[in-house]
Amino acid sequence: MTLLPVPLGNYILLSGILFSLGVIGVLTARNAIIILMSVELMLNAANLLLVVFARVHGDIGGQVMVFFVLTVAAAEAAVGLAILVAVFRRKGSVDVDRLNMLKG
Amino acid sequence: MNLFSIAPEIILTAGVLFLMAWEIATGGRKNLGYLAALVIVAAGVMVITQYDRVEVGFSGMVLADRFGHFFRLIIYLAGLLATLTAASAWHGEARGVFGAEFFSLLLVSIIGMDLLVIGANLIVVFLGLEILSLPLYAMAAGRTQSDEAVEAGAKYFLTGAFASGFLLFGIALVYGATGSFTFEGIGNAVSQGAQLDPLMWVGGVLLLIGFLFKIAAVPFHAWAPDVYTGAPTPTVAFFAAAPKAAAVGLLLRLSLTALVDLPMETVFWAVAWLSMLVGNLWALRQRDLKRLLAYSGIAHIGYILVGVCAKGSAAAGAVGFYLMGYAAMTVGAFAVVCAIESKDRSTTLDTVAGLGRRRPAIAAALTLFMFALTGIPPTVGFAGKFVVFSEALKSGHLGLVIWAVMFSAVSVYYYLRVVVAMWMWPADDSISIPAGKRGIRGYALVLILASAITLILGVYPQPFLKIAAESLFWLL
Amino acid sequence: MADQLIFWVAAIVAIIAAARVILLKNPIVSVLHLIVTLVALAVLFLQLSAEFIAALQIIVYAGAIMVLFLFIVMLLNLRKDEFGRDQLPWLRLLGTLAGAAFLAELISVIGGGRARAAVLPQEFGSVRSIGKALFGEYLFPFELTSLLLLAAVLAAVVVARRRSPSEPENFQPAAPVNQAAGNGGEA
Amino acid sequence: MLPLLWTIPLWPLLGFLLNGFFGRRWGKKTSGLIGCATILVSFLMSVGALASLLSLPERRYLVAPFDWIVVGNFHVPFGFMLDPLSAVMILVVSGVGFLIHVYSVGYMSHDPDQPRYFSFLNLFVFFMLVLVLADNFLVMYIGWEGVGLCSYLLIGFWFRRPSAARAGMKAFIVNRIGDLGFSLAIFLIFWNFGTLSFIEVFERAPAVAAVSGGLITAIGLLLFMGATGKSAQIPLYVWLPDAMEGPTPVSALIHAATMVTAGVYMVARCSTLFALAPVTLAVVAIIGAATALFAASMALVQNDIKKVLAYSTISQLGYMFLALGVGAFAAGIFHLMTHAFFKALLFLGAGSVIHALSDEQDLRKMGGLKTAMPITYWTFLIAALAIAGVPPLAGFVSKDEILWQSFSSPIGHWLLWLVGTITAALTAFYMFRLVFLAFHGQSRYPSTVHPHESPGSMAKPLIALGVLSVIGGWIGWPKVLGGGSWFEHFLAPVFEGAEARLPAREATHSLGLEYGLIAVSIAVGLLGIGWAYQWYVKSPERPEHLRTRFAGLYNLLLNKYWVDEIYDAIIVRPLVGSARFLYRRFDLAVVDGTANGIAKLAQTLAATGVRTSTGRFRLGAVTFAFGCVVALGWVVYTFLRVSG
Repeated sequence: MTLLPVPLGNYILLSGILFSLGVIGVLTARNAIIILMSVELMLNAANLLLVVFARVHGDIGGQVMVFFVLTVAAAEAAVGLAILVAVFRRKGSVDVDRLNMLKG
Repeated sequence: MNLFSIAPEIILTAGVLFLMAWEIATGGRKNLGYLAALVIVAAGVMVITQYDRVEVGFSGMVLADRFGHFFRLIIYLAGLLATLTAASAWHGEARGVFGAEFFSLLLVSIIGMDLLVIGANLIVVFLGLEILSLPLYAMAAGRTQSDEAVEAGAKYFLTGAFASGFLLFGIALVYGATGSFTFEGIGNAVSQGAQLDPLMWVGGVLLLIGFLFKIAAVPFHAWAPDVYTGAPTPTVAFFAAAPKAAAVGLLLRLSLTALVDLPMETVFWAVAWLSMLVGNLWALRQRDLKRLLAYSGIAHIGYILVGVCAKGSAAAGAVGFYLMGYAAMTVGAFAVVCAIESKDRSTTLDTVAGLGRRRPAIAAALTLFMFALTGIPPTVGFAGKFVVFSEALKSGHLGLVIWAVMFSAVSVYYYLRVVVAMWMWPADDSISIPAGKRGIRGYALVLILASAITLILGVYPQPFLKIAAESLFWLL
Repeated sequence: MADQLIFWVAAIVAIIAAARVILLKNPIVSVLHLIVTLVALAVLFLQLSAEFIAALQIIVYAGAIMVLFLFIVMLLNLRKDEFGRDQLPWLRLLGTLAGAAFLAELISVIGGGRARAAVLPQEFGSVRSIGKALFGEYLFPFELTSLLLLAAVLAAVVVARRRSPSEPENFQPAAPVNQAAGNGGEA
Repeated sequence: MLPLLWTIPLWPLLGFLLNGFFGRRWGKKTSGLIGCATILVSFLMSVGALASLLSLPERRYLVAPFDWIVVGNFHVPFGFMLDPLSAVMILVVSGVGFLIHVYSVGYMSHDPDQPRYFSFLNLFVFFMLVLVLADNFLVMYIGWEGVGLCSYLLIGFWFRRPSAARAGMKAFIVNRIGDLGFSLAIFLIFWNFGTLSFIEVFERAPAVAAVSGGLITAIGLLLFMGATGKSAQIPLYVWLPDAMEGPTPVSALIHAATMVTAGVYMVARCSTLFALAPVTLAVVAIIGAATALFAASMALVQNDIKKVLAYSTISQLGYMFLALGVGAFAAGIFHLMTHAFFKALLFLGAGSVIHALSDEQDLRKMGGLKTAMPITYWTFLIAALAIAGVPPLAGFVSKDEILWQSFSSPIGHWLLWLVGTITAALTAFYMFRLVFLAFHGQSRYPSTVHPHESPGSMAKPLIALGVLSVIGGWIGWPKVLGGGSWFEHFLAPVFEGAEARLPAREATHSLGLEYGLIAVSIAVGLLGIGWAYQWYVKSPERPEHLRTRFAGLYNLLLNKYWVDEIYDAIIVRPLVGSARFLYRRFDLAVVDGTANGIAKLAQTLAATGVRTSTGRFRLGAVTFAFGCVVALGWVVYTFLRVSG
């Protein structure tokens, strides 16, 4: 048995804080691009956990998963930004509060 | 490797490439939809030929068992109906709103759904979810001439990305608690003590939420009505049923294998309870058909989750059966909307007023679908509800079933209002129903198919129930 | 001891930068702060024997994906004064509350674990070991990424493509939500 | 014969399919022919089935063409059961149904939508036959929902009239309230018995009742709730008078002879369950008696010829429930049968009159039709005499049996008898008021109208039903009057299980009393007729005089106690309230306001709830996040509870 640099709880705490910051960002930001960045924060919080647990379990799978998450993040960013550009073309803004035609 | 385990997916991938090549080669878009439908049928035939086989592939990443086969077939059914709807909708247009991309995206998305139901590993499932979602975002926003579509796509994407953040965090926590991504490994770890680990609980809950979002269960549903209203109708026909079938399939597999020792019914219970309430009540005030069907979809997810709550293989069979019928009746209803809609107006009750006289065949089909969604015998809506609710009763969810029956009764009002409008309201002649005989006739295939399934599964459900029950019994 | 110091420095940097990502109004600055967070996390990854992932984090994440963000921000020429007054300020409060409650609940159940970890084989987290895993056990998901990227390309093309030559690009910004709050962005 | 039992309902289904798909192409004549022929085949097969049944010692035959639903060890066959009760029902349904189909050929000859009409009518008969032949609750429920659907389609048949469309909607909605009860009852039965087969449920019922009597009571009440919807009893009767918007033969078939009796049939079928819970029987009896009296009083003052008959139907259904409620199940079914004969006849006769007067339904614009339409007059008179309870017609026999049972049965009560007897007097009165206003006296219709006797296809069913109204009751002629009560004996095996649970019948009542009561019931009938004669033939100014003198009472009755209005206010309106549009169509006249608690909650929830879907992404995301917070909160709570 070897030791982690700091207790596991610290990592989880850090990851939780980053994740919650991401959540808060999504919930409060009006700029869709910032929302997208907040989602990246959430993904990174998860990545941290994956790497930590890969270390804890001595299993490479966790790191491989991070690799896939990176791919997913890239793909998602590409599609998401394309959509946001389309939104900007139609509405002249990426303010999510302007997305208000559909309701009820 | 065992390529057999993913043979249908290989066919679909080949189909995607073929479609793109076909468009470039011929420059024509006319028959793309029907080609895509053929690809789906080919994949379905492939599944049927290996139905009795259990194929494990790629070091256990893929588990194509009967459960997987069964849900693949439901997905193909929903996808096929939606493809035909889209093919009919865009048949007449010289330059389709989408070209090959739409059908290619649709096929890619179907592959993603397959991965949800044949994946035996959270990594595969996560990738599958993304593979199915990205095309959906684009299909929703794709008609970028329309403000509504772009708005729908943006909302869908933002909420979807948010949800996959939760899902991934859940996966990370589950991995932390169990040290494994495979369902088997997770299941073993849970039964050997991880069910006492809070990491596991939090991870499990977040994992479920990631998929509850995909099926638009309350309170993770806010995107659904807006996206259904704004996105192009053929797209909506597609994601009203197929992704839901895939996600419900995954939820069933998770709750019956990996999480079987984790008491998560409470989550399903609460979500089912809320979905029925919100779906049915909110629907009461809708005049826009697509929005009405969106809330109706939320309500139906509530009924389906009643069956997931019951947590048993027989209940899973009932849920599978319900999904089959739900695919037919919901996609059928959207196909009708598609047939009568036009670009410059939304499809409301006023649009369908007097449809019974203007287009009797289409009105009759929509009437059937409305009756089925209401749950009136002898349609599949009734048979499905009956088996799901009785399975829930067997496992003691009396209160939930009473709640469900009550709200089914409430749902009569909004479904029947459509029927009343069609047959009994005077038609507003200023509202034009897209004429072009060809246009309406193009829907004949999809409407006949959907009606036939709605009726046959309702009148003689037994063989299908048997298949469903046997396939899902495989789980345990 | 040095390990702990590195952890705390990296963690605090990451948190502060992350907070600034969501607090600052100017998206360009937000992107830059997000890059800082990513780099700080890469440091932690290094500490946890994940060299290859740390490298990827910097090359792909910070290097490629964030540049894409930066491009878009600059392309759209977003400015911080573009948004009018928030018409639903209570939503901000509610959102913050939800996030805080989420964190509190997370912490309250997931207590501090011990710092035990498995003994690692040689080369754990190196390019070679991850490459072996990717082309061995994880071959299938790896192949799936090709499909994922295909989906992304198709999706992005569909969304971003200009429809027909006759259709004008609508780059003209619409009137801002709140007239009083100032002008919209200039195209 | 019997193995083919399951094909009996299939013939009308075939008719429905043929008429539905090809009716328009093949023309009216063919569609009428198909419609009638398929029902005739069903009727002949029903007769054959009855004959075969009589030769079976156990008087019960089960056949299941296929398994309908099998999940695990739970098994519902698409099964049919022939026993004396269902035999009576299929005979009535297909027999009366056939006559009405024949009549419809003439009646609907001018309607361009005739093929659609026959296809719906055939579909209705199909579902009705499924309902009565079912051997389990689920198949019965299919028929139950199916007849409701057809009723809805046929009431709204002339959908170009807004009132017809509204009436169809009203019928469907009120029925759904009842169906809610029925479906909950089915789930409760399934939950506790693990089966839905009639035979098995009734076999296990005593054991279940021994464990939890409250459960059986709940099931019974829920079942009865379903019955009140379908059979138009208090408080769910409001749809039936409005249902008269449909074509008259439809009223005759569905809203008099068959569908509305489905509730009666269902209670009789479940007699074992009801007998195990005495409270439910009491409820059935009291509701039945109250409905009988209440509806009869409203029938007194209606001016629309079909409305009179509609209220009369409600009242007679009340009689049937009264009989069931006092444990006289056979008497209830007996009255169901005789009522089908004479009430169908009354409706068809009324249809004949309406037809002759070019769609005039107002009694005040009739009169003196006796000479112009002799066949209609005489058959109508027979039916009126039958319903008034004049011996030896069918109505006398069955009604007298009910009155006697309500008095003498150990769970009967003299008050029930009194209510029944008063109702009988009222029935005789309003029925003869109708006869005198329509057929006697001076003609009050415009001189441009020349009433004529109906064509043969309409007249022949009238005569056939007239004969049945006379002799139909003789198979149940009571013992005290020298008969054999053959009908009761025939049905006895069905009700054995229930009878065994009821207090034994002791012969404490003297023969004299029974004769006395028979005399009373005949007397009140004659009294009612005489009363009507006095008012409407001898001194027609009399009612007018009374009307002014007791204006308040008259208005109260004329407006049906304002029940429709009250219902609209407290039930209908809040329920559909959320759907504002519907409600504007539903009833403009009703004022906002008196919504009751739960319904109002639903309305408010829907209205304000929808407002919460503002389409704002941020709000949706916050909802999402709070969902997660609550879910995690549940996890935290669970762990705190475990650890502390």
